[in-house]
Amino acid sequence: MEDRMKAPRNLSGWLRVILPWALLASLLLLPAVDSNANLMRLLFLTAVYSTAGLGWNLLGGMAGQVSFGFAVFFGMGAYTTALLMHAGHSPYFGFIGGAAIAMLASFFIGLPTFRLRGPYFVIATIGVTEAVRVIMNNLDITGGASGYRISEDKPFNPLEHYYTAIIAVALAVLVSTIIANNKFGLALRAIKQDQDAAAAVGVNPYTSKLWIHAIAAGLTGIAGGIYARRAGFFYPGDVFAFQTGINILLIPVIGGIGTIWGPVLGGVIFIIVEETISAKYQDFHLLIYGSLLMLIVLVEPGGLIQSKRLWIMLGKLLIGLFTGTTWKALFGMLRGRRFAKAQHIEE
Amino acid sequence: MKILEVEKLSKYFGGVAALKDVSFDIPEKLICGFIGPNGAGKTTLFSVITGAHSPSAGKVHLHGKDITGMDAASLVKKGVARTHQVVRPFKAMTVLENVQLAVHYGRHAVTRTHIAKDHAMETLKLVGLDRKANMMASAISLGEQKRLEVARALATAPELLLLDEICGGLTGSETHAMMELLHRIREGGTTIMYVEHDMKAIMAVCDRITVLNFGQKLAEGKPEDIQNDQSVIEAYLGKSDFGGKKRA
Amino acid sequence: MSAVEYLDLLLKALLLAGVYAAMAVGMTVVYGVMKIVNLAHAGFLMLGAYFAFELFNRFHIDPVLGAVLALPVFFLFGMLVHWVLVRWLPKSDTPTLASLLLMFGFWLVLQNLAYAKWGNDDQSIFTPLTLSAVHIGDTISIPKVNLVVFAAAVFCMVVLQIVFHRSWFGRSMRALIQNPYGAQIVGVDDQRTSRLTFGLGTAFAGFAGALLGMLYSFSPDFGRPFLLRSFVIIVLGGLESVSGVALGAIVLAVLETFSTVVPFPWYWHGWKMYHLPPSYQPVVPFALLVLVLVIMPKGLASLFNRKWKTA
Amino acid sequence: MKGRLAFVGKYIGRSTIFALALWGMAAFGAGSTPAFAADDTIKIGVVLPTTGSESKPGQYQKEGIELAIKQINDGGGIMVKSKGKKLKIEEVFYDDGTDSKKSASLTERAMSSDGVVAVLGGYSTALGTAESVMADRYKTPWITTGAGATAIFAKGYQYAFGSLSPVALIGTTSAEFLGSLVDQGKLKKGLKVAMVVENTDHGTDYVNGFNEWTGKHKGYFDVVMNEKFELGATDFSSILQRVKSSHADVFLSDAHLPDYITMQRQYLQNGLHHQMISYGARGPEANARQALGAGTDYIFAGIWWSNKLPYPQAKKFAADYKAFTGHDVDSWYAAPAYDGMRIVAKAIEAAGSLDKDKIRDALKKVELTDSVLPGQKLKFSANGQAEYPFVITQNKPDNKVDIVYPKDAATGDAVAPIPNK
Repeated sequence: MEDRMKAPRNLSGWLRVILPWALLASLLLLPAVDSNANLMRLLFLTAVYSTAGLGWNLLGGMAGQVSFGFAVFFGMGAYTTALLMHAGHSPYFGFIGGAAIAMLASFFIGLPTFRLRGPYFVIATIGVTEAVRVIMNNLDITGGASGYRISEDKPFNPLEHYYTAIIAVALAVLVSTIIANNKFGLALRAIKQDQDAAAAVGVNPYTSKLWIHAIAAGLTGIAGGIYARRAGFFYPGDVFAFQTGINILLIPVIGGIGTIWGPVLGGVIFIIVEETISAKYQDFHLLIYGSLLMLIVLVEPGGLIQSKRLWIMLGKLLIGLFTGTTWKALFGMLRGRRFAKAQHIEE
Repeated sequence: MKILEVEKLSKYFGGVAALKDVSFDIPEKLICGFIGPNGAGKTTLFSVITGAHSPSAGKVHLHGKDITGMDAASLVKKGVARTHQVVRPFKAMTVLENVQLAVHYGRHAVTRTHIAKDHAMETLKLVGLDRKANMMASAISLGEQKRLEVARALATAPELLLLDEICGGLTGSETHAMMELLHRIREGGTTIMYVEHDMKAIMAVCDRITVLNFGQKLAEGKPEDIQNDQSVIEAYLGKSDFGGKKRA
Repeated sequence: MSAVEYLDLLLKALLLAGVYAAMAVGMTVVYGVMKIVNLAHAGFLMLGAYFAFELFNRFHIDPVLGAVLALPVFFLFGMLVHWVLVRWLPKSDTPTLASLLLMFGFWLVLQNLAYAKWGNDDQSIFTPLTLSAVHIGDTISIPKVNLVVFAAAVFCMVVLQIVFHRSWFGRSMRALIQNPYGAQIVGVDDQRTSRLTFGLGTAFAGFAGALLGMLYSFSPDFGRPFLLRSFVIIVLGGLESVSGVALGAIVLAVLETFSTVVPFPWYWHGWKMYHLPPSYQPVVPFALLVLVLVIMPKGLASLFNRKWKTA
Repeated sequence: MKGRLAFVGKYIGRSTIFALALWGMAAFGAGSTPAFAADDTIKIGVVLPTTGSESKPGQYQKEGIELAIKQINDGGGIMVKSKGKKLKIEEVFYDDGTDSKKSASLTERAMSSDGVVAVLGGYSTALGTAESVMADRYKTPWITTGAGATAIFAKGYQYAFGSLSPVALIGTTSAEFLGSLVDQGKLKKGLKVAMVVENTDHGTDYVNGFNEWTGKHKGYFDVVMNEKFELGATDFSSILQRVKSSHADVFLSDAHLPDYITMQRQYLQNGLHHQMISYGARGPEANARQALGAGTDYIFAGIWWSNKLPYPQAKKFAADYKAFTGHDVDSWYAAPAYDGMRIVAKAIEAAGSLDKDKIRDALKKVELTDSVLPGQKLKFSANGQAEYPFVITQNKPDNKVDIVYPKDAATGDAVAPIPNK
């Protein structure tokens, strides 16, 4: 498990800790090198989804409580941010407001269900998504099913959105790391394994779950707000859709449940799949995700980030990068006209 | 000075009485044993006191304060910890982490990680698991898991420790080590309630013994008195030869 | 609205309850025995509808008969699914992350396969019965389809009850539901029983799906609203009780039907009587769910002193 | 080799994979931007759902656009003065899978990275609205061929256009049509109307349009019920029960296809009957008729286009379409898309350059005089949305459909009131 950091003992240990952060930081400098709009867009989406995924991972991965309802928090974040901006507040205040409302919402789901044993929580999360979507569809102050539009006076600046998103991921990773490495994280892992035994050493499972749920909701709310601000328009059938909740859940599951960097990897893979495979084979994207889920559950429960195969492969690739031989090959592969062509229709 | 008082405690499952009007009290800094044939209600008694089940009737007082039906977590904060008859270590954690968690959430609620780690190590030394500190809890033997169970309970810094059949399935030497441990714990100033099938063990270690039968208190007293108590002998002869249970 | 109209609605609600019960019962038995929240249930419902649809279009088999035929077919299908996927899941007495994700993944796959096979236009089964109704007076009119569907549903529930109480399989199932460990000690083969149970659950899903297909138009993502209803129903019924399911189904159906027609007092510029806008109707099941979770988590069954284990 | 692997293993943690992937992504992102096209073609972006729940209409619209492109290219392309020669059109197609997040994202991609001079598409109001945001953001003309909600064009966008007449007009035209029936004496004045519409812009606009007309023409209708319902609802028995007890003469709804089918089915099962029924823009769809058989007879619908239109250019379009796609143009979807592409071409020619602003200005002025759409003229009004009359069709027995209004396009008489079997 990577969800706790042992004090690094040697160079390799330090690399494990520092390298990911360094590379994440380097993304902040990326625009200086290449600020092509499409790249900014993709990385923005990746960052937003990863943030939400990291949120889900706190609850689902660390405390072992599966929720299909994170769309609710995503949507709450989106709407709150929009409404606050409409009221003339700064978007960043909006994000915080979004987080707050999302946290509030999380209690409404948690309070009645966490106290009970059995499937009540997961059932409630499925129910609440549907219910909230319907209610928002009919709520006039938010424009109902017609959706809500954010209009900013100042011209659209992709870089600002990009940086906000990257910082959000960093925040989410930081929060995860802190939780994973203090007593709270330990308690959550205990609850995941044996609730009664945890209670027998003084951990209160009920409140612990409530809090982690709230924190997770908060992060997802921020993600929703950031997404909404850039999208400029959104409606309940989109941000509150069941599918949105699924996407948020897929990301950590693919990347590596209960790990810290897993959801980030998951986000990257998810967006690449969305943009290429499922764009090319739209008709099969459910199939792709469905089988991916089943495969991971049955074969790689740790997610891809813990999959030996994957990372030996990438290890090989790394040698290439070090020796500089495969840069060309790599780019040849990725700069595939394939991807561009995928969108064209051959005459 | 009494630490725990139990008044007329009763617990019914459906119509069946697992405990009927059981009353006793536990003096501080003693090891009090609870014996009785299978189904006498020993484990039920524990789970009612530690809030796993709420009693059908009766009261439990800790230092004179009512703690009846209080949940396990808050009891730990009040200084009452228990072990389970079937060990339940957190298998996906190291031995150290298992105990460290207990320190964090125990009576003293230690927050700083390194302090908690130190406390945990001391506790592990006490039970003799310090060498296995960094092994996964799933990787150690049953005997060691039983000791881990005790260490975990102990790490919450309890005033009253309820031990449920910690010798079940242990070898003679392991049992002996466990008895040593109990003495050391008591010297540490912790009161112990101890349920055990193993007569030899319990006779050897307890200062006072309470006998339960069919959910009722049958007798109470020093080990030697109990051994000669007529009603107790009868209660056991009905079931199996006195003391020989589980040893053959 | 007049009393007769209310009566008319009540009748319709009760008929609806029949299908709801058939729809939820499969989920209950699977949860009871295996503690798996079967999200693929929705997928099975959807397949059931298409099953009847195909039989009807290709071989002109009456959908009711189709529904009955669905029972054995989906029974085998369910056992296959269990053998291929479900049996690998770790055992647990509460739903695990793995089980949820696995069944959910399988649901996605089912949806996609259906999508590939039938496309996403809304199909529906049109029989002479579809549009005809039994008229009592001029206000009460009961669609014949609903009557037939109700009859079929009730019939199968009765059959299930008999299976439960008379057969060896039923007994071992009940044993597992009530006390898994005890059951295995007395020699109930839980792998085998689970397999059969999952088959049974799937069979009922397919059956109910076919019946629903007669009432509504359907597309590959047909199941979800009904999945949510099934949840509400089994929670109402106390998760593991077939009789509880029947009760839950009635409560839900009646509430759904009447929620939008019965006016209630509401303060908006002074007290007035208001209807719940029909557009809010889909919220009713969930509202009910939360209400039950807060008031009586053990389900309606907890109203009665003896807990209704499958009986 | 082994040694080197071990070396790597020793120094790079698993967690680093994510970072690599991120950079891989960067490379991919850069890579997926096609090298800027040699300017001997005009790139037009097309964003439509050809999968997901709106895939059918999306497909038809795509075909409509591609037919137009083919015809233009066969004619040698568009004369662009600034280049001094005729240029062919190159379509860059994006499938958004009926997911508004993707619609917006792909529109953005087309405008920002793929060097298109204009984007067509956006079927269904929701997806269209999501895309409309991008038009002004990237100063690129965007023409929706499938989103008719007025809300999109009420925002003062400078680069957003729509070749669909406003949805509100369906309501208005329907009211007009019923009014004309009253005037003919087929229906009596003071008709009690029950309206049950979907809770979306579409539904709202429909009701507003209807009320606007009734407001101007007093005494024709009396709206006794006006409710909204949630799309995808399964059971309408209670709401229909209330329609019943409202004792209306006319039942007007506005719904998507599945809801139309389910509601009409339960409508009939509950033995309801009204002098006229309509489901807004729905009615003649083949699925519905196959699902309900005779149950959909006499339902009237207000639609943007019908293959029954008597205009010669409409007939020619229908023929070309069949030749191009191999199937009949049995719904309205293709026509507005076809004309949408043609008017863009015309604008580019008028602009005489590939400059997006010039094209935008041209779009504001240009007028398509041989439009296949009702009224035979396509022109964008000040807010960017086209305005042309609707045709009212009515289902007749044996799967026949007739245009019954306006008179100049009518192919048959309106049956009113609906006979009660």
